[in-house]
Amino acid sequence: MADDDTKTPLLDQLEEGPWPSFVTEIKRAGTKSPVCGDLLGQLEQSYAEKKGHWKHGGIVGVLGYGGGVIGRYSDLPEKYPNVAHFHTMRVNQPAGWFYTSDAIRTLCDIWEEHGSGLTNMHGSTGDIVFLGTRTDQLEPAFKKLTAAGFDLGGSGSSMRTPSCCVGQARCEWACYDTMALCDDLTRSYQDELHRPPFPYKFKIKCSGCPNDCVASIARADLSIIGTWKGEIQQDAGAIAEYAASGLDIQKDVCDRCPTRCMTYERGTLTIENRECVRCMHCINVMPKALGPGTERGATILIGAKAPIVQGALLSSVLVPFVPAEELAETIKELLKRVWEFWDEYGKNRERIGELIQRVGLANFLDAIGLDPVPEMVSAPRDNPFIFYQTDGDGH
Amino acid sequence: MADDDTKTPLLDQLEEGPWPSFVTEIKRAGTKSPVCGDLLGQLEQSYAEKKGHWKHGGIVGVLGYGGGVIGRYSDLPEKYPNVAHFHTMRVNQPAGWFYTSDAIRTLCDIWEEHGSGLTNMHGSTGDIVFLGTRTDQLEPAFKKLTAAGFDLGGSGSSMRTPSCCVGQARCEWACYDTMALCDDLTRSYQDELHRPPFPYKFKIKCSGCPNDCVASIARADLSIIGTWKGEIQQDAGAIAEYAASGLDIQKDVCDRCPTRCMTYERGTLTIENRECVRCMHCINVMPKALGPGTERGATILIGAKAPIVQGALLSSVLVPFVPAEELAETIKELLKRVWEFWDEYGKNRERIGELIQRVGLANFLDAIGLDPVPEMVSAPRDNPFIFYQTDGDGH
Amino acid sequence: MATATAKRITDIGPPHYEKFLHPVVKKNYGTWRYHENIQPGVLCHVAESGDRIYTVRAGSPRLLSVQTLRQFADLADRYADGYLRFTSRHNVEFLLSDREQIAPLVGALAELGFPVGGTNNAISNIVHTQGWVHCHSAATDASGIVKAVMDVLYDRFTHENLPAKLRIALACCLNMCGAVHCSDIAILGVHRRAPKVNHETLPRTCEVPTLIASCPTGAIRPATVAEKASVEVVQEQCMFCGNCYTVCPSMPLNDPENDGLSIWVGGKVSNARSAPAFSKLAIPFIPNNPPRWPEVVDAVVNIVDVYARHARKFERMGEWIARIGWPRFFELTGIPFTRYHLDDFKHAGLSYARSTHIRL
Amino acid sequence: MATATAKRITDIGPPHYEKFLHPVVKKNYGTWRYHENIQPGVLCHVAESGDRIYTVRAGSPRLLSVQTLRQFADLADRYADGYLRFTSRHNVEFLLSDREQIAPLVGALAELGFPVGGTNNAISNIVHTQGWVHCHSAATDASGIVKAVMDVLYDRFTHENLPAKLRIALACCLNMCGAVHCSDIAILGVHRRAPKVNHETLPRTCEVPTLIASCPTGAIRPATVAEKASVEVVQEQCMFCGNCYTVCPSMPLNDPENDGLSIWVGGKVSNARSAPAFSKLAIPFIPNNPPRWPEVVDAVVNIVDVYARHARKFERMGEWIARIGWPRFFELTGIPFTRYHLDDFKHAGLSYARSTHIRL
Ligand code: SRM
Ligand code: SRM
Ligand code: SRM
Ligand code: SRM
Ligand code: SF4
Ligand code: SF4
Ligand code: SF4
Ligand code: SF4
Ligand code: SF4
Ligand code: SF4
Ligand code: SF4
Ligand code: SF4
Repeated sequence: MADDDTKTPLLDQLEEGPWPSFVTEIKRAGTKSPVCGDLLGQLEQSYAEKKGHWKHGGIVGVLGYGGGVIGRYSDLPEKYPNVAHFHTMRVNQPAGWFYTSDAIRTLCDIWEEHGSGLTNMHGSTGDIVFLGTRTDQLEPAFKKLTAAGFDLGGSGSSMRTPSCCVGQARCEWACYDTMALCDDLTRSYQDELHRPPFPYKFKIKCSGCPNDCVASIARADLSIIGTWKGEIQQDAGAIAEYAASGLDIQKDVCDRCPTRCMTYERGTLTIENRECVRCMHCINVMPKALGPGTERGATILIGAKAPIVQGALLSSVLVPFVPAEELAETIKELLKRVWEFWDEYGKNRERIGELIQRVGLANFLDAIGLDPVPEMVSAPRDNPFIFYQTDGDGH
Repeated sequence: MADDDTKTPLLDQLEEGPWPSFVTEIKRAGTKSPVCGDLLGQLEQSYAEKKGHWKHGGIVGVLGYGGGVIGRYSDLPEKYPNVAHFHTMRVNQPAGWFYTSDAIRTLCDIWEEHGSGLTNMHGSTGDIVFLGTRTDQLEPAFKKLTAAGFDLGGSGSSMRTPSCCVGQARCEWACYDTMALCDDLTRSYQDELHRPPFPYKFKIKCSGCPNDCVASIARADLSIIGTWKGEIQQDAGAIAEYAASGLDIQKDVCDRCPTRCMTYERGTLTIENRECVRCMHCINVMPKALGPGTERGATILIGAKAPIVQGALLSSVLVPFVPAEELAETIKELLKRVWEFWDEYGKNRERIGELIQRVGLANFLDAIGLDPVPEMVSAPRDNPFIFYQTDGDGH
Repeated sequence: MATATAKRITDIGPPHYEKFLHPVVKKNYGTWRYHENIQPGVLCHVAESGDRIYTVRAGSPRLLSVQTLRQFADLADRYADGYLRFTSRHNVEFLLSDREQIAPLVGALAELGFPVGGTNNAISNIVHTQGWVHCHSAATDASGIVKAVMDVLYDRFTHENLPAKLRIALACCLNMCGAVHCSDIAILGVHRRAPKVNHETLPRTCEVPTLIASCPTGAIRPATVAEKASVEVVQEQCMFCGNCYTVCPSMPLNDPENDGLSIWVGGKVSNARSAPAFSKLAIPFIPNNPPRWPEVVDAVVNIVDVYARHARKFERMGEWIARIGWPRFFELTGIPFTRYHLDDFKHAGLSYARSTHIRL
Repeated sequence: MATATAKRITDIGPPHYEKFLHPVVKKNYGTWRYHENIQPGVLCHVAESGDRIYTVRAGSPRLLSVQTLRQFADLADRYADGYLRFTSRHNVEFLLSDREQIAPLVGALAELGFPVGGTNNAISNIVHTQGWVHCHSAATDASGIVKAVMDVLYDRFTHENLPAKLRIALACCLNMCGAVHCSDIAILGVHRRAPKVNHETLPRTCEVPTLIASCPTGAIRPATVAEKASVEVVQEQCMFCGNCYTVCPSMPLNDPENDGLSIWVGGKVSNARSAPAFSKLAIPFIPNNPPRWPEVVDAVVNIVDVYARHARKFERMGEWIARIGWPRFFELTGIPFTRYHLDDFKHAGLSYARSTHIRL
């Protein structure tokens, strides 16, 4: 490699400024890994040409797994031989992204030995992303990982690594144990994760309350979002404290409640709980004074995805409320039926949300054995084009 | 006709009860018109069989007109010979549905002589509907009508009779002269009304303010709805009167304002007029105290229709504001371009609203020479599937 | 009136409205200042000049004989200086300059059987269509149901005691003549059986390509029957819209046992407070039961009553439901929620509940 | 570590989280009562037992070398009893039982170049994707733009001075890896030229029917080129989604002069107050200008600043815009409104303004 190629005047400009620099990270890893020099070189060329230099990935992986590795090849392999192969390994993170310092060091050692020494902590789906290695290093890296208690995540038409918010580990609002559920589901579906069985990818994310700190409603085929029944818990003393400390409860809490179901009069906060839509706002503003009700569980929603191909979708309500104790079982039972249906009717590369739209929610519910309830829709239909069934009376 | 057929035991039950009865009306007209007996007979049969007995209409009309008459034939002509033909004439109402008693009597005389003596005052589109006559009576009835200063409305693929709310004739909120505009447009488009030139029907309705008392946004291809710029007029004295008389201004006015842009504190009503969306609520509640601003005009909207075939549409904003003085001219200029475009690209039986959806609003605007403005949409696009033009730079 | 030999007059448009305006209206045109509700059905508009015009509104079956119209003309002459008008909801209005004439006029109307009301937060007249009286397309009658419903809602017409305006409309088929699709309560005639193709008449009455193109779901396919070019209907793909029948008489959908009514709620037209909105499905089907359709009447009255009891001041039907949520609407009205309430037309996915905003 | 001869282990899943939990977390699991904001980037959660756990959050470039990760591990050992975690927005968090360790840890992080912040109403880390660092599909780089933007928004990360949370995300192509489509501000890489078909390689790398089916607009048609079965793209029908390229390597869309960025605003994920919402188009196109994309940085900073000045307390970007209306958003930000802002995809009609609720 010519000396010129190792110079990165454009990228160097990204080492300036206060925010920590990914270029610096690549250079740091480069002190131990020759890969990083070529990565920088190719990236510098991309910056100069305004154009990527990666080829469409091929299928590579570890023995017996159909996913977890993203194949990647340089389109300039002569010029940057060390990144001729530059595959990533998706390593399934522990629920809630919790680690000990030792676990981190173990991961670092493995990746320093068998890969670029570069990671994403974490990928958008939630995996530990080991960024860049050669095909021949995949199997050895995998062996070390499993020996250390780690396993791969998903890719391709498989279930993907589930993820969850910090939940009950550190959050007072978690309406169910997100980490336990996420971990349980991950373990239960090892086969679906590692051996792509579906028409397309399937993602599960678990948030402990409607704040949805893992964005499950926006990017999980199955979104499990904690919520509660009954009355919001109140602590009158703490409400008074907030008021005394200058919070304008009328304006900042009541007037921002989407259903306006709260009134604050003469120091008393009254909530018309039946009209509350569990948005969390009042609780968010006064965490010391208010809390989710005591009857806790989750709403199960289905179908979120990015825009390709028919437009992005948010997940939509499938089961309005499942008590926390019954969540794992209910979800597993549901998933069995959902996947069966998807298997049979889903087209290649059709996400579950698109399939439901295509066949219609009513038919989907029929197939998975759920009754329609009004909570599933923002409003009943407004067009009169009703497929009355001829075998029923349509009442 | 057998005596039995003139007995109407089912319909007779609809002469009971306090609400005025259409059956009574048919019977009253029947004292002078043999038609009504057969109409009742056939209707009674429909009630007994739960089934209509009219055939699909044929094309009938008056000389030189392509519309204004709805052909209708009984499918039991032998049994009910007097309604073998039973066409309706659509007579264009005077703007605002105002009449003198004499005008009413004139209409009655004509229809008693040449038709069933039954009317709808009025049809859903707004016409005086002369209900039921024979083909040979159409021309004589038409002659009498025009001699009396009346003319036919539209039907088929023509412009339809425009209609308007009572407006400035009796309403304090009319932001432009709805009756003058409606009358002007009706006169200007006599040819379009009487000689179907379009791919499908085209309706115009004029409401003087956003209360939209002719439901123009729901059922006119062109909806002209009065509105204003600048500040809502206030009369502090009258506000105090309302408060004194027991109106809860905070709750009933401010808290119901959709943008919450009003505050009522210590007897002073303050409106953040820039955030006001001209919904009319506050004005509706306190007509003596508040009124539309003084800079008046209308919003022009396009495209409403019933559900057949692609689903119902409400009209959507085409021009956010046109000053009252410029309305007639602006609309005529616009219509010219809209109709040209519709003519060229509209499919058979495709309403303008459906066409705009099919070709896209941007292309439609291009074609009629309007610039896109954000008021035309509830929000900019959320999907990233943008047809960037290759001749521009897409900025 | 013109003589038979007069030149044929065309394209004159309607008479100019000005000659039909009450002098007080004409004088104060465009300068009205405010209005007051005098009593149900009676309004007073006050002009900047201080002039007042009184409006007395009476309910009408819309289908009017010339005999009745002449009676209206007489009433106008006697009490209203000869001026009257009709409203956009087919009521008749008399315009009075003399407040003293209100009571006598109301009395005279009552005597003729015409109720005064429909203003403000009363239920006004039901906008409706032709039904079996005049249309070939009807899945039900119009005037009969309207009469039966208004008989029972009579007091709601003559009293202004609802939380807000409540607009009812009826259309006898999916063509929805009238603004049925944006009503607080819409009563809609529906077919529930696919058209029965008349292979005899079809070839000479209809154009097959146009017919096939008319079907929004692509349920109509070309077919050769008895050696003639005709069509067949894929039953499972038909949602009974009737558009094929509109373009081709040989595709009738009428079916006495399966035609009937559906009920829709929560639409509105005005921009007051909330934006205009479509009505949403409440009851997918009620069989035709002439002459008084008791099941339809009960369904409407139930919805009106529940609304009247629960809605807050100024809340239209749809605004009330938005506050309490659809699940509670179904709970309070006792209406069952079915698969038919779930949209499955082209924008269906947009009606799925895509948040956790749920009342639990 | 396993020896080379050990039995092959598979399907074990991730390590169980319990062994990675700080003892205070473990003890008080599920019994947290409330939390307080100590300072930007530092939270205190209080359990029913009275125990407290302190969280120190530091910004991260997400792309981390093992060297840096080991430094984090060292910091965890020194100040946080050996425990750390990462957040759903890729920040690193240290869990402290001893309040006294906060300041030293913050200091140590600063020394290493990692800012503490991102909590509460600060701008947190930018969720982003691979870009030119690792993906073949990218219309732009990811990490570079993020770095350039965060350099300028640094103070917004370390101070909690916005009206509400403000989430920025970046995706380098329309596949939108990450929740870009529901962000307060989304930066999205876009192509603007149809794929250039590589007729050489296509026949052996791609299945033509699958390829044709992949195009949502039907822009791809079969074609025979040099006697081989290939495809052609109808230029006017292509909206550059890249789906064809995903299924077929012989359809690259990259075009240095025409690739670039678009900016979207007003989306959100949480159900707090308003329902989750998609981001809407603000700026249709900004050219790629590496290494620091100044136009993109300016555009983002402008939007953030205008929002910060005008939004009220607790108003997320989209909630603020809903209050003031889109016309005023464009006016205040000085962003031109163009034809591209008008939707023309399949539900376009539903975005047309179907009321007269207009601010004039
Ligand atoms: C690595 C990662 C981005 C990142 O930098 O974090 C990623 C990278 C790729 N994604 Fe993704 N996606 C990643 C999370 C997502 C997410 C977010 C999420 O999972 O929460 C989404 C949006 C949610 C969703 O699933 O819809 C996402 C939506 C897509 C799509 C569009 C799918 C759709 O239905 O619209 C594609 C295209 C496809 O599947 O063909 C795609 C495809 C890809 C591919 C495999 C490119 C391709 O065309 O096949 C990318 C490989 C890049 C590379 O070379 O490393 N990626 N992708 C994320 C996975 C890391 C991890 O395992 O933790
Ligand atoms: C008479 C009237 C109903 C009434 O009782 O008031 C009526 C009656 C008919 N309408 Fe209508 N429409 C009438 C107002 C409407 C309205 C309301 C309006 O104009 O404000 C609408 C909804 C608004 C709209 O235009 O979309 C309306 C939407 C339809 C449609 C559906 C059009 C669509 O695009 O969805 C059809 C079907 C068609 O055009 O093929 C239709 C067709 C018909 C036909 C001609 C039946 C047909 O299949 O061809 C009906 C003739 C009935 C008859 O025998 O008398 N009628 N029709 C109304 C006209 C009276 C008048 O001139 O004043
Ligand atoms: C006479 C009429 C106009 C005409 O040219 O014929 C009319 C006249 C008035 N309307 Fe209207 N509206 C008339 C049909 C409508 C319609 C159209 C319809 O019903 O098909 C609407 C839209 C209805 C809807 O949204 O579905 C309509 C929505 C309003 C509203 C908004 C009410 C709301 O809160 O949504 C007001 C304001 C109010 O009542 O507070 C209003 C107010 C008024 C006022 C008070 C205006 C004024 O200052 O004079 C008039 C007396 C109303 C009353 O009945 O108390 N008018 N008004 C129509 C009488 C119909 C009838 O016989 O009942
Ligand atoms: C640590 C983390 C969860 C995790 O398992 O990793 C988390 C933790 C907390 N979130 Fe979150 N949220 C986290 C990502 C999210 C996300 C997802 C995202 O940004 O992609 C969301 C949805 C964002 C959106 O709507 O676009 C999210 C929406 C919220 C909200 C709702 C804010 C709103 O008004 O819309 C709250 C409540 C609040 O802040 O008032 C909240 C509140 C909280 C609280 C206060 C909960 C608690 O009592 O502990 C936590 C500290 C927040 C803080 O930063 O001040 N968290 N939070 C995530 C930190 C990400 C980061 O590094 O910045
Ligand atoms: S989603 Fe709810 S429970 Fe989970 S971390 Fe966020 S606020 Fe806490
Ligand atoms: S959680 Fe939301 S909807 Fe419920 S009372 Fe609080 S602010 Fe209102
Ligand atoms: S639309 Fe407005 S101006 Fe016309 S009558 Fe109704 S309230 Fe008056
Ligand atoms: S007109 Fe409507 S939006 Fe404007 S101030 Fe009055 S209530 Fe508010
Ligand atoms: S709604 Fe249907 S049946 Fe009724 S009049 Fe209109 S077209 Fe005829
Ligand atoms: S009724 Fe409608 S859906 Fe059924 S065949 Fe006719 S056009 Fe098609
Ligand atoms: S957003 Fe597109 S370019 Fe970026 S990582 Fe995902 S697939 Fe690749
Ligand atoms: S980029 Fe998208 S729209 Fe264009 S040809 Fe490929 S698949 Fe079709």
